[in-house]
Amino acid sequence: MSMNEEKTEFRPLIVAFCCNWCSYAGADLAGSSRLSYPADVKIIRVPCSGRVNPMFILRAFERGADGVIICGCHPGDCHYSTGNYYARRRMTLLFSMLDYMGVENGRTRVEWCSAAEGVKFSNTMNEFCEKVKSLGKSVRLGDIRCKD
Amino acid sequence: MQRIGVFVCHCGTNIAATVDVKKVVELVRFEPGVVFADDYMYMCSEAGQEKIIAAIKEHDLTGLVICSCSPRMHEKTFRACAEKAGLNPYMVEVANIREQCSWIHKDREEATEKAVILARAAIAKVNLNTPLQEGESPVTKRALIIGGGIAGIQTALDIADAGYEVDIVEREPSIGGRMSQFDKTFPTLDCASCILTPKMVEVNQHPNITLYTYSEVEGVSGYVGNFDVKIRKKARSVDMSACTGCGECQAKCPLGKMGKIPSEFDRGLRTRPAIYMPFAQAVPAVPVIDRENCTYFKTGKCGVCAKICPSKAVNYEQEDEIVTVKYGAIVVATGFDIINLDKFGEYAYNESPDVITSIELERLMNASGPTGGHLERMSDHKQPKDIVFIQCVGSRCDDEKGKPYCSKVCCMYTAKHAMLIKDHWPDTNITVFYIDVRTPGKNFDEFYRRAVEQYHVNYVKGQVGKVIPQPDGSLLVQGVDLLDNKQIMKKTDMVVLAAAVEPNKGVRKIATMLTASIDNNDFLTEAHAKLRPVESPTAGIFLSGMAQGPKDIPETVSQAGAAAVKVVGLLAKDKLKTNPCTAKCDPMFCNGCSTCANVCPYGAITYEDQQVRGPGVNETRRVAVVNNALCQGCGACTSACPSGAMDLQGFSNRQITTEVDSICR
Amino acid sequence: MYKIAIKDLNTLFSKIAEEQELILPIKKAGQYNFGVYEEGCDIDGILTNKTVKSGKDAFFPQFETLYNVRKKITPADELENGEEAANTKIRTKLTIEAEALKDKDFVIFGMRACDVKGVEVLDQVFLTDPVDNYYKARREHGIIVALACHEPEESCFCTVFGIDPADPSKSKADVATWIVGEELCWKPITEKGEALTKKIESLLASADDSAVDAEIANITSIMDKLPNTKLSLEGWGKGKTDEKFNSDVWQKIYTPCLGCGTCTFVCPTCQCYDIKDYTTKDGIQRYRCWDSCMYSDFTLMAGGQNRTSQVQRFRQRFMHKLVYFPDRYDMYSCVGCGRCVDKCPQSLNIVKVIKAFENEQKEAGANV
Amino acid sequence: MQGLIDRLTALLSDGTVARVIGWKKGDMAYNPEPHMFETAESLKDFVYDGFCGANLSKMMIEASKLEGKTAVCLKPCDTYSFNQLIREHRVVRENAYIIGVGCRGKLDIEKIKKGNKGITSISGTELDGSDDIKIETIYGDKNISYKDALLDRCHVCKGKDHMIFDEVWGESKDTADQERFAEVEKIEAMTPEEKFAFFRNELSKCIRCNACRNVCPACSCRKCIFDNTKFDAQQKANVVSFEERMFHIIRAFHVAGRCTDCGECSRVCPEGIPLHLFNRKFIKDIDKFYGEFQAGKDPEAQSPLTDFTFEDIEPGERG
Repeated sequence: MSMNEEKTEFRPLIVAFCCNWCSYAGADLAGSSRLSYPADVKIIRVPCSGRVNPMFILRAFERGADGVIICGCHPGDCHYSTGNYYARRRMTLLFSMLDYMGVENGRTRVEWCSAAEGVKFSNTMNEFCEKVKSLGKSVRLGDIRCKD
Repeated sequence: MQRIGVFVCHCGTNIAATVDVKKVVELVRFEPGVVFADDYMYMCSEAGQEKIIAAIKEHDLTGLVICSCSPRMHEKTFRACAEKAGLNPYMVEVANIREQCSWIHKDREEATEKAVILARAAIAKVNLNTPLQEGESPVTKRALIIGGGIAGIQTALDIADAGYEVDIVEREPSIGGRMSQFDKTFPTLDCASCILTPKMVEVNQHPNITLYTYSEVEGVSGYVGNFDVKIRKKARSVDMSACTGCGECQAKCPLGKMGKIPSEFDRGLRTRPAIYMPFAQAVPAVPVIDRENCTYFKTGKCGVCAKICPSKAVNYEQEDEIVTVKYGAIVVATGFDIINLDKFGEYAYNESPDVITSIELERLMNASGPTGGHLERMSDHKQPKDIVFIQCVGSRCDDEKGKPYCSKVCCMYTAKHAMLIKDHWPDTNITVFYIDVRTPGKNFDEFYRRAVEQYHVNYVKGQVGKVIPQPDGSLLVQGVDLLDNKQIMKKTDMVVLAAAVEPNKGVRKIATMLTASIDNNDFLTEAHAKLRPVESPTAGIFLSGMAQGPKDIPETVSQAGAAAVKVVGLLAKDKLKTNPCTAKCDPMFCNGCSTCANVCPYGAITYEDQQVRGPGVNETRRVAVVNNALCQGCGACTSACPSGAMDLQGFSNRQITTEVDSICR
Repeated sequence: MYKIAIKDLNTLFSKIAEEQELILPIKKAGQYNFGVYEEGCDIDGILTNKTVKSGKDAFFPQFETLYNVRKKITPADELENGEEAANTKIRTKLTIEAEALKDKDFVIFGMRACDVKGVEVLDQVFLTDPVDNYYKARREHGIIVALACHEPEESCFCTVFGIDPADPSKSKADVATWIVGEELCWKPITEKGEALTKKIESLLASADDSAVDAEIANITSIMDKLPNTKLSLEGWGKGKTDEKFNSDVWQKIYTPCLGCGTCTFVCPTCQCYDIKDYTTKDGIQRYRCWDSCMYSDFTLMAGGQNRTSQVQRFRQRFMHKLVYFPDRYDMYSCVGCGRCVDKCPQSLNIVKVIKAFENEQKEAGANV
Repeated sequence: MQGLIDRLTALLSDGTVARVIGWKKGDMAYNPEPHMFETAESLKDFVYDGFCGANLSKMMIEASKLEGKTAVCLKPCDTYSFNQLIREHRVVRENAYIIGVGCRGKLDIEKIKKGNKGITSISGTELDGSDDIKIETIYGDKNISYKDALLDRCHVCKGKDHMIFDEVWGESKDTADQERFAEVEKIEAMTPEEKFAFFRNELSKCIRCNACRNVCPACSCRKCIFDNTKFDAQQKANVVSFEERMFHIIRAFHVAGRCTDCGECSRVCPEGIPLHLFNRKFIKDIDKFYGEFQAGKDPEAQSPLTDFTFEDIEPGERG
């Protein structure tokens, strides 16, 4: 693709919540191993995936994000022992509700990624960006009402 | 409004290569709250920190944003630097524009734009930061070592010598671990038990060290400085105080003569009685009854050992005992074992008794081993004239059955084996099939060259495709010689496999108990590969020996010493600074519904009736109260709380919301 | 007086909608609400059913952007020489862009006499000094086509406040319409009504004024049969603050009130709003939105909300409708549309309040 | 009904209770209002018929703080909510004297009003009333069957036994005749476009009046997150279309695992939005993913969202 075509092409805005102990360290490892994933992903550090409140996810979509991904330690490896178990249940219910309301379920994702899985982290981010890009701008979560 | 200073680091070219640092400074200068913005080549350097301290004083800044490498790397540095300038360390935020921006993206414009966004998010967060004071928690002056191999022993001795109480929990009936099974050690050819046994005795006699052998860790709770560990002391069926270690019971046990129970210590090369000590120099020198195989426990008959025991030490009714002990620090020294070779059918390990692993060879060559030190083929007990060593069995293996990593020690111990055999029986013909001979240590390469030049060990660069037991009892080895680029078909008397190492079974269970991070190969992950190799990211948990990764005995001992010093450094403190980013409940909004207490992994939340006063409110309410000493700041309670009453200091709801807002702006 | 067959209403609506925006009740997801006319929207039953919310939205919408503040940073190279690049004051420019006022005419069809009176009540507030420009622009461009109530409901009691549902021409509407058999009679009242009628004259047939008399009489007779139209406002209105404020009736009847905003948001005359900010890409968007005096954080100030308990808020709502507003504008602020009677989740409403005070009066009278 | 009134009058006059929470006769046939009776004499206005649909357990939050015991009339489906409030320490069990009133399903006035304007009186709605009810309006009279006018929630009634009570008055009838998750499954079967259109259509009516939140016994925060500054998520207006959906999703989320499916939210919505479809979807998911759970049935049971098992399914799979 030529450069200017690159410009007009749709760039998804993706918010990633990474848990400080595993996935944030995994992201750092992906960086130090000079792997690459699109610049559209912006990472917010949280103490644990259990800290991610559904309010943050819906807030991100409200403010224009096209995809939200939550990364945490593998179940059983959580630094706080049970944080990701609760997160897993919360996200399962939340994603099921978003799917129930007709929102494309490719826009949300949970990925368990340990501090040693730099490669997995960058692959996940590449995959997720591709998926969200194919879904296009997040409109459904933006205007479920037909008012103005 | 805050007065925020933003410092953007070049990090040499690490950041500056793909991020236009000047432009970032230019764009963040006008974010709300920012009064000063600057950049510098190395923010974490002495000069960089001086610049920060000067700016804090000159512009009397109330908040700092450092755009540099990962906060996991230098957040402590920049917080300490802020503290020096009199600014509360928790008013500092780090934007990760290296590992998560400049190193990841190639396009300069994209990387710069993302760096600005990450900086903006950090600035928005600092705007809402509040000064936090670190709390204090007491330190139990006692350490726990899980695993009694050379790593555990050395760590325990170093800590005990520093004057602190240490407990070792060892799963086997005796300490000593893998090393007690070795014959000689490289590169000095010291006899393994000669250098290990004195240390084992020293551990047993050291006033500060308590041994829990034939015991396992059942549960761990609490946090750095205040661990509560439940230890299960499995019943030995022998009263340790009474037993003199005379060994009568071992000799008279009927099952010993019948030779049915394979001895784990001798890797199954010989058998042992039901009541046994794993090896002669076992510490503690007290036998254990193997309840699975002992006739008395299976059918209620026999009982010979109880009858003949001179000091009446045998006690069949002994029960498992669980003790709970408080510790300040825990060291994981769970060691390693050889991988299971069932999936490596090509080497016929399970078909022919003459195909053995290197550790079995250690037992054969050991004077106290099954053959009393005579090297024999297990099939016809003849001395082998021709031996083939195969390297990297299961190591550096890219498919599922093996391990992707190099086990680091096999090249050296194979060279050792070759030299020792050549030394005792010079006419033995030895061939070693290798991919690369790795000798990365002091006197290692000289040691290996002696084996080649002085002892004429035949090293063949190439792998072995198949080992086929022949009808005449010999073994046909099909390999390839890459240097001469030709097939090799070689008959030999014995094949020794240098099998890959892997962490001991059960280490994952222990890691889960300790909430220590662990990688896919079950090696424990260190806090930082280069800067903190002996600490787990979980505070108060330390790593020693093979549990952290493949290494030889010299490295294990040095790592054990390092872990010991870290533990001593921790136990030396009377008070530990606790993480102030803990949860806090706002009584005005709390419903007292106990949802948060149900999800708190540390039991840090209790309930009180408090008098709540506010506009239109004046009543006593059942309100949650967080015990800051127990709370580790995971935040599970904050997202379980519907009304937002429970909030996490340092990562509050509004802070994360404002980060989301500024990213999506 | 003109008329048109009810079955041709759709053509009338699309003709009106050609030139300007047409707002009328639309049936959507099983409810009647005012909405902008589009081809094919469901208008079955809109002439005889009460909408959930009144037509107030057309003039005083639930959400309305007031203005946007934008922050611009002059790029470094465009600085005049000598201006110091790091000085934030020079480099940042704030611009305020007010939201454009309503500049195009629109027609609102289907408002009943009570809703039109509601608009009149709002006029007292928004058009008296200081005038609310946003409201004024909408009010001037709005052409109200009022409809006589063909089937008043048991919750209606507009006659109590002197409103004649049968003859909207008495109200401030621009056009009055009646349902007479299969036809809709159309009578323009104001110039705006005349102008609108001119535009759509081609569709209308002429009719004489007496055609609607039967319908007016019919509606008036129905109103007498309704349960609540006999309410007396004795004891309410101008100057009754002292008498009512400290009565303990409020304490007796308020308990079921949930403090939700239903009664205020369906009411055609509620005019309270809150002003809030919404951070946008490069600044803030200041907007106003309806607020409910029943909410706990209504008029929340630094020291909290001055009406801290629900009984105070409950009293405030009805006192404002029946005492405070008449004190100031000499006009009741309730128009008897009955929407709060229908929609209150706990079946508490202004009629029950008036009756409760009436009973209190009787009992006090009885044992004095 | 007179039996109930006599019983309540006795309880009040002999001092076992200090007040009674029940329903007071409305000024029309179909609008009794929840009321706190404090004198035996005021009980003459007490009424209990087909229109007493309100779930009175939420009023007990404030009432159980007052001096002395409070008698409260709870229908079988209300008692689940009461159990839930006990579990969350919001009501004091000792201060409550629960009368489990019988229930043969409650009437939906919106269904009755469809096509029946100007109602002057409705008869036959008492607990032991007839199977069809007589509606008199100024435009003529009509008879409709009790069953057709039932609230949606009564068609998926959770059973006729009271989960908690001190005494029971009157017979109850299990009026369930529809599969509980039929509506949810119908939506789940739709294509994403249809699902989106359905919810967009329904939610575009929302006027953000908070009636659903303020009536819900599970939504009992002292200060709702949308009213306080804790989360910077204050929303009063349907400013941006997303805001009410976030309100409804978050409200359903906050009561997930605690919602007893009492149907009050759909009953009180002025715009008739089927809000129970959100909560019932979470209930269906919880049952499917984490095992059968009925909030309020067993006060000791751990709520699914504050529990976990190692084998829970991953958020990606729909199970």
